[in-house]
Amino acid sequence: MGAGHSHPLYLEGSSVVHRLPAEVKIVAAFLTVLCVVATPREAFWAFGGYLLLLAAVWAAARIPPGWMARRALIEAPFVVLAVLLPFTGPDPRFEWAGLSLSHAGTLGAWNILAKGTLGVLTSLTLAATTPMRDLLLGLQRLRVPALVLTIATLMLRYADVIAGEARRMRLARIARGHDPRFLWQAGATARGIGSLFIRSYERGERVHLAMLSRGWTGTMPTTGAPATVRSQWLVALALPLVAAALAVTGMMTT
Amino acid sequence: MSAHTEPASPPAADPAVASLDVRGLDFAYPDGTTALHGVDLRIEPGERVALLGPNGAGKTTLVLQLNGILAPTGGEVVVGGLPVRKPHLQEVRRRVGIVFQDPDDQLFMPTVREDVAFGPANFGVRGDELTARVEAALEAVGMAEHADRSPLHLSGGQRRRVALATVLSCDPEILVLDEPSSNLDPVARRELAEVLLGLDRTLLMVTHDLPYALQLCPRSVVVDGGRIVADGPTRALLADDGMLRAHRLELPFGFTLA
Amino acid sequence: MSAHTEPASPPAADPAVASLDVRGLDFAYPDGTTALHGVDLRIEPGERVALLGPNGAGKTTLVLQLNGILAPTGGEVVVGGLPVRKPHLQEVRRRVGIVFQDPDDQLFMPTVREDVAFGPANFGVRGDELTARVEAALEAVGMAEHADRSPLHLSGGQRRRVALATVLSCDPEILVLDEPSSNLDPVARRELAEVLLGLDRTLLMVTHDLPYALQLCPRSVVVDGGRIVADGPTRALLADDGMLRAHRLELPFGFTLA
Amino acid sequence: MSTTDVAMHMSDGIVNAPTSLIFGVISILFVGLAAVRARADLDDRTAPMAGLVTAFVFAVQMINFPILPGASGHLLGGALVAILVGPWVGTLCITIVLVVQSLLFADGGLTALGTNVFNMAIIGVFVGWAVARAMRGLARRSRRGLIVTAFVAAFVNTVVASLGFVLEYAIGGAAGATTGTVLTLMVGFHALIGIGEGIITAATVGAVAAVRPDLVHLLRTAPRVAQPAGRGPARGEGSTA
Ligand SMILES: Nc1ncnc2c1ncn2[C@@H]1O[C@H](COP(=O)(O)OP(=O)(O)OP(=O)(O)O)[C@@H](O)[C@H]1O
Ligand SMILES: Nc1ncnc2c1ncn2[C@@H]1O[C@H](COP(=O)(O)OP(=O)(O)OP(=O)(O)O)[C@@H](O)[C@H]1O
Ligand SMILES: [Mg+2]
Ligand SMILES: [Mg+2]
Repeated sequence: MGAGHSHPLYLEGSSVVHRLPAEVKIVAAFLTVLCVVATPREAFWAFGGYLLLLAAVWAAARIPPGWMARRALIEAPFVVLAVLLPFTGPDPRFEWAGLSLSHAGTLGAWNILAKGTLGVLTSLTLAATTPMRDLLLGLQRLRVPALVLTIATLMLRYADVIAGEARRMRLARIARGHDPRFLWQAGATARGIGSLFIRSYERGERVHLAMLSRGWTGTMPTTGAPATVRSQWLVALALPLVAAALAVTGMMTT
Repeated sequence: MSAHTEPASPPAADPAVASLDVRGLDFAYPDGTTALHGVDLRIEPGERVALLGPNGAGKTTLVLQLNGILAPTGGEVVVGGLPVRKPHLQEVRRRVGIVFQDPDDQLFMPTVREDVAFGPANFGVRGDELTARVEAALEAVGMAEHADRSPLHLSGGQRRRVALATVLSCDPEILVLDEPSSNLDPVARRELAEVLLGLDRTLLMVTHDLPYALQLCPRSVVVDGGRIVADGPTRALLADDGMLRAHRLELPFGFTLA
Repeated sequence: MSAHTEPASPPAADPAVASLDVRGLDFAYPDGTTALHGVDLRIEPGERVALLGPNGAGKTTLVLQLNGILAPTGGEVVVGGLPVRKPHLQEVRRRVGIVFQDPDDQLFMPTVREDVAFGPANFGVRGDELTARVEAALEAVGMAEHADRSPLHLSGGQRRRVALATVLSCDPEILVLDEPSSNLDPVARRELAEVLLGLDRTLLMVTHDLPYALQLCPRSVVVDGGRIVADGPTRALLADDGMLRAHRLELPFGFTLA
Repeated sequence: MSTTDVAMHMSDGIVNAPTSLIFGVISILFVGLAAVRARADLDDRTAPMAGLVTAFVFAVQMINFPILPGASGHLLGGALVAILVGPWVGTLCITIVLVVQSLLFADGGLTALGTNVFNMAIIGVFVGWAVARAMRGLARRSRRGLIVTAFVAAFVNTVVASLGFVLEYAIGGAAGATTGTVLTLMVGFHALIGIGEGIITAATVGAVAAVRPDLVHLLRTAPRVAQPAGRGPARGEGSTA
């Protein structure tokens, strides 16, 4: 991941969604997922509605649905609980493909998978349209304490330092005949992680001192991002509004 | 090269005050290695001085004291009359620009341009002047065409050049360079020499390239074992075979002191 | 220097087989920068070749292909008859020892001694022979007295020397050095030249120090823009002013081609 | 990931909306308190350490270690940060990791952020710290003592943090499994994860203590003396006016 620039899930673009301020998108995404979670699990059609809603956002953001689907497959949390629920859930049970499944357990599994997947898709949409730098600015505007932001800024910077040092250590090893498979032995991995920490720390400290040498005082020079206007809030909050309508209808019909 | 178009911050130094005054400086690393023993060094405004000496002599350690990155265990450093201590650090760092021995310690922004702009932006330069300074610094090291690349994805010599540009753009009164010519190709090395000769700034340069020291610095200081063992006109020092040999210095193959 | 007492693994090369054979090599970095375009290079066993060229020419990129650290996007590299590809990588890495441009890419063990022992130990050297090799390698670069320190806490030139030792101790058939003399003090630079001249190994050395290339390598290859633009006897190339100028090369201040 | 990730990043939909909101509020209040208390532990010079620890936990969480065939876990980091930077700063570090993972890596649901922060950044860090504090005498005696302390603290922190999950599930579980089943499952898995967590924590803390004991918060005696080493720039006035 490039410090402050982008991250692996970011999809370069200049659509309406990309241009919305990060704090607006965070709030909209959070409220939308909250509606999804609040929807009764038996309201099957409502979940289809959420999917359509997200698909509309992808169209606006020019995110190919295939891209979304691939990421969702990798990122989706196939929580062990969800896989086991149909077998371990309470009676009554029903037969399906030769398996005896719990009715409540299967509904529970559907609940987790549907809501979990919609949650992942929403987060992915946010991630795909928001570079790291904007995210930090968004958090700052959401009144996150300055100390937390300083740590977060440094963390993003140091993520590169750690990746760089890890790359150097790997290079150093394999060039002199080390067989990387051995790395997967617990002890060696653990020792490697320990020295990676020290190396990264010391490099990070030098980089930090170099920043101080060039007059850094703890905050990045302001980039002069434009302030958020009310119309942007209105555009973004349309999403959770529709979601809320779906959730309320779901609650009333089941 | 002057990294900005107008000479906005000329040294304006009082000639009676040394540009850099190191007094009885001692330093030991936390693991116990004593790297400096009572170093005394006075550099006048506008002087260009080469810092020579074998590997492990203490050159880098000395350099890192000059803007308070390392704090002395004894003695003190005074920059243009200002002791290098807590309340003055920000001002000292504005005055003293250091190019580190390892460019990877220096570069950290996502693009070359942002990295070069970082220093002057911190010191309050904004808008067009900032842009002009960044352009000029990148031009001076021949990296203008790479301005929008990530410093992580450059060759060794290209990273060295960007590291130089990040400090040139700050336009400090005192420029301290730790082996600036290593990894540079021969023409870049000469161009750097021309840039440095064109600057009207106090210059302290660590180097292992004795002809380069002769070319750029009228005065040289030799460090060995954490002490200053010689200080004088560069040409005279380079002609002193016994001294050179005693401190692992020698003129390179094929070089003749004209 | 031979880093071990007995010549345990002499090159034993078939003279008909090139030590290093690079054929139509193309390479582009993941960000799209094309760094090599159809490079062809054949080096015979025992030859000493200098790799010259401006910053960003592709020298380091070429070097990193020689033991499979970077994989070509087109063409191939053959080491002593063995293509640099998956099943042969371990053997290729035993034969080709690379000293990286940045010592921090080379050093990672808690002490200097362990770092120098790491390579030969991986290649199966044990017990007294291992100790002897480590001692000899550290002796050759003048770092024996620092054997028990952490490589993280050394000076720049000291780290460069240890990086050299970590590869000398592997005693590879082909030694590839990326700017080995940078950061070294003048005497260490000469001593390194003597060590390298004493080795009976194929040598490929990247350098920006043209006199050093002349001193060590009878043959030179000039790379620019990812292509080989000249290949011939070093002395002849260094006398070719037009070619040098076209590729940002020039003889340093005060050097006369005797 | 083809293997099942059982480590504790809860996704959306495991607990119901009111429970998510309640734990969200609790977490926000607690993290706010941590931000106030952390100021005492953090100056311009230790801020980089906090940033690095955060980035490190973040990076190491990308490495999954196998527990059972088809199931893997990863570092939670509670004890690690508590030992290296203290509990208040540590809470902030883990919270930041969770927030960034949730917002930019779609790892851990947005509405589950409150419960995740509660389990890992609050329970995890403070339980790890409590164990480490209790064993501080041993930790200060020798390096081996410190390593044992780190291992035990990490193990306990993992298992107890998983009980947080069980608690939330008991309050507002939205799936059809009994609390008993969830308890057995979670505690069983996390006892195994705890071993991996313990090894990584012990190795990291051990490596740091070997080279830079000044960086280990647990070993620090009252007012901190700046004593960094490191190859290049090291100790000195890092802070600016
Ligand atoms: N990791 C990387 N990602 C992308 N591009 C790179 C990367 N490393 C190098 N390059 C680019 O590839 C080209 C060749 O770089 P290389 O490092 O091989 O040059 P070099 O000849 O070794 O130069 P130097 O003398 O400065 O070390 C340059 O244009 C450089 O910017
Ligand atoms: N971080 C460190 N911790 C402990 N000792 C160190 C550290 N850095 C350097 N030293 C030691 O301090 C002494 C001086 O090192 P310094 O880096 O100042 O040398 P130098 O003159 O710059 O050498 P070079 O020409 O090799 O760069 C050396 O003996 C070195 O081993
Ligand atoms: Mg040095
Ligand atoms: Mg190179």
